[in-house]
Amino acid sequence: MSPNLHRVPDPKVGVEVDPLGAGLEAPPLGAGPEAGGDPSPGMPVNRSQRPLERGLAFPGTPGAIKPSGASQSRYRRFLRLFLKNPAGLAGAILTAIMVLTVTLGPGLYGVDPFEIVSAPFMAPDSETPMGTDYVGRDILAGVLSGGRASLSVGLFAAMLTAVIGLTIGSVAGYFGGFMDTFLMKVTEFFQVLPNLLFAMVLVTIFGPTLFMVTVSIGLASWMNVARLTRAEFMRLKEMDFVRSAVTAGATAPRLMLATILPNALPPIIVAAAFDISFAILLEGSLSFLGLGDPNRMSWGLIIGQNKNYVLDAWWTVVFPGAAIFLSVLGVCLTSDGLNDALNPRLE
Amino acid sequence: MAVPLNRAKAPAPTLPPARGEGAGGRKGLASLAKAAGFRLFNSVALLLAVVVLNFILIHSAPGDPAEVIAGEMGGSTPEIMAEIRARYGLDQPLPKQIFIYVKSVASGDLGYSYFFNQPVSGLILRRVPPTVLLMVFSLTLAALVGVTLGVISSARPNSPLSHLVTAFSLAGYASPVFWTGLILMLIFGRFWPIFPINGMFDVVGGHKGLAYALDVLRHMALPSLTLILLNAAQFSRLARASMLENLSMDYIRTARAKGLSETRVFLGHALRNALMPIVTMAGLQFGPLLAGAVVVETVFGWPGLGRLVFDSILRRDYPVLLGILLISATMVIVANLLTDILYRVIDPRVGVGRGGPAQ
Amino acid sequence: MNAQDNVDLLRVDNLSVTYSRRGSPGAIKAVRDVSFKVRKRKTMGLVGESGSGKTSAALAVMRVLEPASGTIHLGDVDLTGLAGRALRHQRHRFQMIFQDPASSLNPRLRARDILTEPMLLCGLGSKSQRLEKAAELLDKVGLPPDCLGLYPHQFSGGQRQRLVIARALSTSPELVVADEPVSALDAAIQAQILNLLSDLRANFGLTVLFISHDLGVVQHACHDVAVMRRGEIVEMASTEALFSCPSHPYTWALLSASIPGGPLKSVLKKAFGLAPEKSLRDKGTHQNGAHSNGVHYNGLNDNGGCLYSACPLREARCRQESPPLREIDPGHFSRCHLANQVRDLGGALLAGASENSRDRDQAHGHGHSPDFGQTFPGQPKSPGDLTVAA
Amino acid sequence: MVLSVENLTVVSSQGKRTFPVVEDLSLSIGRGGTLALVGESGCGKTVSALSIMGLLPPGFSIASGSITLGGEKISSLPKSKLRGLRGRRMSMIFQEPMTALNPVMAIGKQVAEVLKSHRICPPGQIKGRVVDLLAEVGLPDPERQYWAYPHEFSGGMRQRVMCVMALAASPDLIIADEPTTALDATVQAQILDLLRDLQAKRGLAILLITHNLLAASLLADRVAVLYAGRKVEEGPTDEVLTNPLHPYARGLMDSQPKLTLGQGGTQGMARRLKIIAGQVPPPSQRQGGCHFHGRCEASTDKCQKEIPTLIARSGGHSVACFGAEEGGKA
Repeated sequence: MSPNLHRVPDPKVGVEVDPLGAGLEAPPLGAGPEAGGDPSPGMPVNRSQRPLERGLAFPGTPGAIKPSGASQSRYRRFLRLFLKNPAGLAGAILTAIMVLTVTLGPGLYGVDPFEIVSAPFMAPDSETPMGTDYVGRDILAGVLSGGRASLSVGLFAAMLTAVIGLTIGSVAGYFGGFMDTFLMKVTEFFQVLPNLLFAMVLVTIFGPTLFMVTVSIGLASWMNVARLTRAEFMRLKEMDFVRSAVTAGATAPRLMLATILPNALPPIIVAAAFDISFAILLEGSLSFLGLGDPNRMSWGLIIGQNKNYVLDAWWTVVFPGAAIFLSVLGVCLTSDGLNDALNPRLE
Repeated sequence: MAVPLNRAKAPAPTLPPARGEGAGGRKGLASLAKAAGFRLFNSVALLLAVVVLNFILIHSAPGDPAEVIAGEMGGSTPEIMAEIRARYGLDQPLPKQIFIYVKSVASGDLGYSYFFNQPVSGLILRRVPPTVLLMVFSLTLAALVGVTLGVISSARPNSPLSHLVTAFSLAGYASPVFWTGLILMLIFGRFWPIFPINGMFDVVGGHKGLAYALDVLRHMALPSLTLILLNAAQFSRLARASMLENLSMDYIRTARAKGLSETRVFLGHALRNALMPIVTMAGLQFGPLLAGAVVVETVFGWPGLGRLVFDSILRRDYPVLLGILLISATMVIVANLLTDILYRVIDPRVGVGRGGPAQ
Repeated sequence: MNAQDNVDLLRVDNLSVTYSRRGSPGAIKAVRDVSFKVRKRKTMGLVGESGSGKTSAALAVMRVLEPASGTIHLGDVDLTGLAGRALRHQRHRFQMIFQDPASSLNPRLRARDILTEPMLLCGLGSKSQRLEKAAELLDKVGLPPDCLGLYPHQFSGGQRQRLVIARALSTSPELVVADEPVSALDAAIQAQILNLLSDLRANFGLTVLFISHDLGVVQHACHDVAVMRRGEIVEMASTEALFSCPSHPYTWALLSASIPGGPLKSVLKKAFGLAPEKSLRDKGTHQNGAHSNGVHYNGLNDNGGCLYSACPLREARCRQESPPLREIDPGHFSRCHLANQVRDLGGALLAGASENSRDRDQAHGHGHSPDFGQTFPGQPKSPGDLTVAA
Repeated sequence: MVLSVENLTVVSSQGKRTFPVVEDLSLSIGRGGTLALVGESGCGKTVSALSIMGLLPPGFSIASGSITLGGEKISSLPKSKLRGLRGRRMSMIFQEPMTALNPVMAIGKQVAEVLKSHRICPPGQIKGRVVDLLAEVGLPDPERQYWAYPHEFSGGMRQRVMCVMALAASPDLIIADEPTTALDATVQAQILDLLRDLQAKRGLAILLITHNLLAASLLADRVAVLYAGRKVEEGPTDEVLTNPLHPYARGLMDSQPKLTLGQGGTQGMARRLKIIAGQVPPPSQRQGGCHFHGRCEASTDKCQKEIPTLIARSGGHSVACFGAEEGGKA
């Protein structure tokens, strides 16, 4: 209960109405509800034409207390809460750094990741800050331009999981019954397939293009968001404010999108953020196993190519791996921060 | 189900017959069998669905299915192509083909790998034991280590240990499996060579019995350590959250009001309730763990399914790839079945009709 | 009472609501063949303990739950037949007030949108008209107009309930269904909201279906009362008739549990008191409403007899034949084979208890009991009327 | 005297600022006596109970005052010693029966725990003793109930199990925090009867925390009314409930609809309830002087500045209000 300003009404004014006075069966003054009159019930009427009964002039009841707090916008509140949490802040900064290095890096550094720069397995030195790989390509260039593939796949795959998960979860959670059982069986089926293996099969069969990698990862990891959305929709569907929207005449789409979804979003956003980090890891594994897009440099690809020389050329593995680690860590911390800032005050 | 009310001429509502100690006994074996039966049917249906998916994948691949099945060896010898067409009945109408395919898979024939030129099922089944050994060993250890860390850190939520555990769980989750593997290989390969970094046993040693087991264990150290780091992180994260949630429940306050010692409250009450979501996660975690194992095997040359997957990708050997997908799906289904029944044993509230944690 | 007043606004006939619980086969009968009428501009109370089906009946009337059978007439419109647009077209005529102020307001909407949403959905008036009416509604329920921009979590429990009431009135409905509107509030706030409800009812000419588990509140707020148990109406009458002399053992049991200690209570407890619960709570029950106490039946094993198995006056006839809802006095219905005996026995006990309490007043010399009606004393020593609210 | 609390003040610290939640509370309960602590939610009655049991949630602490149980000053005992008393010398029953029991442990074992941890009787006899206790509170077929789980019980029966747990080590004091609020009227009457019988049989002292005046009138022989953390009135139950002296107590009694049986029952319809305007100020909003002055119709400047002290009136009936003192209202 938020502490509220205790504006005290003048005790004299608050004296209760004389018991035998207006409280009794006084006939309603002015336009009663039926005076407004309705065209015959069956006939559909254009929505905006219907008159709005203004009800009666009638003194407000005593005991008016002003609720507290200025009417801040939700975004300022969200920012305030998010910035207060150190983990979330650190995550946001880390992610921002990674995104900036990946987008601006290749341009600034200017070396083509596929171009042979010098002898293979050159240790990191002033010339090549991260050394060279087994054919002599510059690792730093690879890391910088490799990130573009990894992060974009991570983002778009997560968006795909969110779309699929939200649709299936909301439909199953809201409609229940047969629809729910059927969709949950489908979800359970996808959950049985180990996600990496399923993605590998898809990529192998349909070709390792960046698009196909994204779609495969998306198809292999939407189940968590689906389960979470279903649970949230089933919980919120029973709450009074949704029933009140039903009694006010809301249609199913409006209920799902305007009433339930906004309140179901917080945990889903956190799960979707986690899916980004999950997708980056999955993309790393795929390209590590040689299933990435061959003509696009990717972090996993560099490690995959140099994995047999790790003992004598540690830098070929450590730096690209560190890039994956930092970006995934950044996204995880941000989603933790989101979790605290977004949790609704509904409980 | 404790109160059998829905049978037609139900006797007066009876409680479970009084029995001795042991939570399991109390559930009544009939109800457990019924639950297992229901879940078994569900699992078989899932398996069938995976087989059909495989079929669809083969037929939706670009190009002629026979090409696809032959993989890299495709088109080289007309006899192979003819043999494939005959074996899979590719010239028959689609529903007939599905029937043939399902029948052959059901009879254990997953097709023939032309690259390894031996039947796929034999090829795969030989590689399953090492993977299962690696996974079960790693999952158990990860669960033990992870849950212990999570529980300890929930005792004093904002102590340095607790922050350490949170950091470890985040780092464990964020580091890609292959990277951790390679880093461990680097550390134990270069600076502290006490563990072998490749293969499953000393080719030259030829030990017997216990020595052989020990040798395998030494070889398994690094791969399982990689998997443990990843999964212990997730277990500790969930254990800590579940414990904290349970510690704030009303029945903990009741336990304290009864004058029980803090450890009794912590282990006797909070932990028992906190374990349930952890069991659920262990079941659901089996799939991703298998995926992790595949990658780790590739890094450490562990002769399990992982290596087979890696080779079959290079050779585009679809029958083997799809066979592995089917077998690993089977392993996940079995794991889910076990955790589901374990879940019913622990939680007396779960009725018969309702499915286990997956529902 | 002009002619217009004894017209029924809401007529519910043979309403049944069933829940199917995943896991346990068979449907739980939450509401069993319930029929009642609500007179225009009057308040009808549905009173009963948790699991009695009173909330399910209310939700069925509001068409939030689909009834298994039965018809609901609002004025001359049969609501059960309507669906989709036709039903939404009638929605503005009947609205609902919910029990728990914490969960009945959308936390993502400001007060302004909460109040205008019903009008928008029912297609009433233009945007500016809706905003004007929203400010007007706030004033009517005693909230300052400048809190239109605030979110629900910035209001206190009592203020939120006022907002819920304002929202229910936004489409100027004829019927308001109030499901335990004051149960989640503290005593002082409860009184404020009860007064507000009765003012609004009088001034807006509203017809109210009032759901509660508290007999004191129902007696205060309602013109007619129906007592519900296990999905059935066991007794229905005007408030005056019911509280002057109930004619169903369960109503007497409820009353005896809701009055303070004293000679009448002990006498009534002996005659009608409930035996403590015997059987275990069955897992197949549907459990909601203000109190989360379990119920001992699951609507499956209907062996035909009267459902009130713990009734102290239970006879063989009660076990075999399920009693119909009979009119034993004009306007006074009871679902008990022995309704007349119950009424006479209760009346005698009441008369007996009031005799000796009046003698005791004279003996003590400070005739404290108020002149109208006989309020039964608390502790034997001092007879003043005692506050009673479960 | 089983329990005596003198000038107890409990403060809650949110961030840097601390607010008094319970201010200068004194109460005492003799053997076999029952005191009801009555007040609206947020007036500090549950916090007082938890401070007696030593179960104050984090952020709350006893600032001053003393709590004595059976002659021993327990408010200054170290945590481990205090724990030994809980369940053994004093025990507590909670409000929400649905969540107060461990859902995955048989109820018999949850009761046996009390006997085991306080070593009341040798392990062999524990099960038998629990079964007797279950029978004593009226649970049918106790032998089999020992192995049943909480989800198989109704709310009323779970509250009986809570009573068994509270009684197992035969304590001198039972604190019941809203024991019947979550129950229906009929079940509530049964639980209150059960508590009264157990008290008579075992000479227990009961501290009943409730906002429900009916429960107080049925069980308690003395009532203390709390408002915003302070005791404003105390006295014998029927004295306080029939003619309360403090304006808040009187407002509370008048504002509740009275159930009247017999003829003339419907005048309730016309009569509006007499209300107390405004709301209870939360701890962080409480100014000086009497906390009720904002809502009191007879508040004077004195009320705003000074804190009224508790003055004993006739028959052990005391009140803390300047108005009541001068006006001497009957």
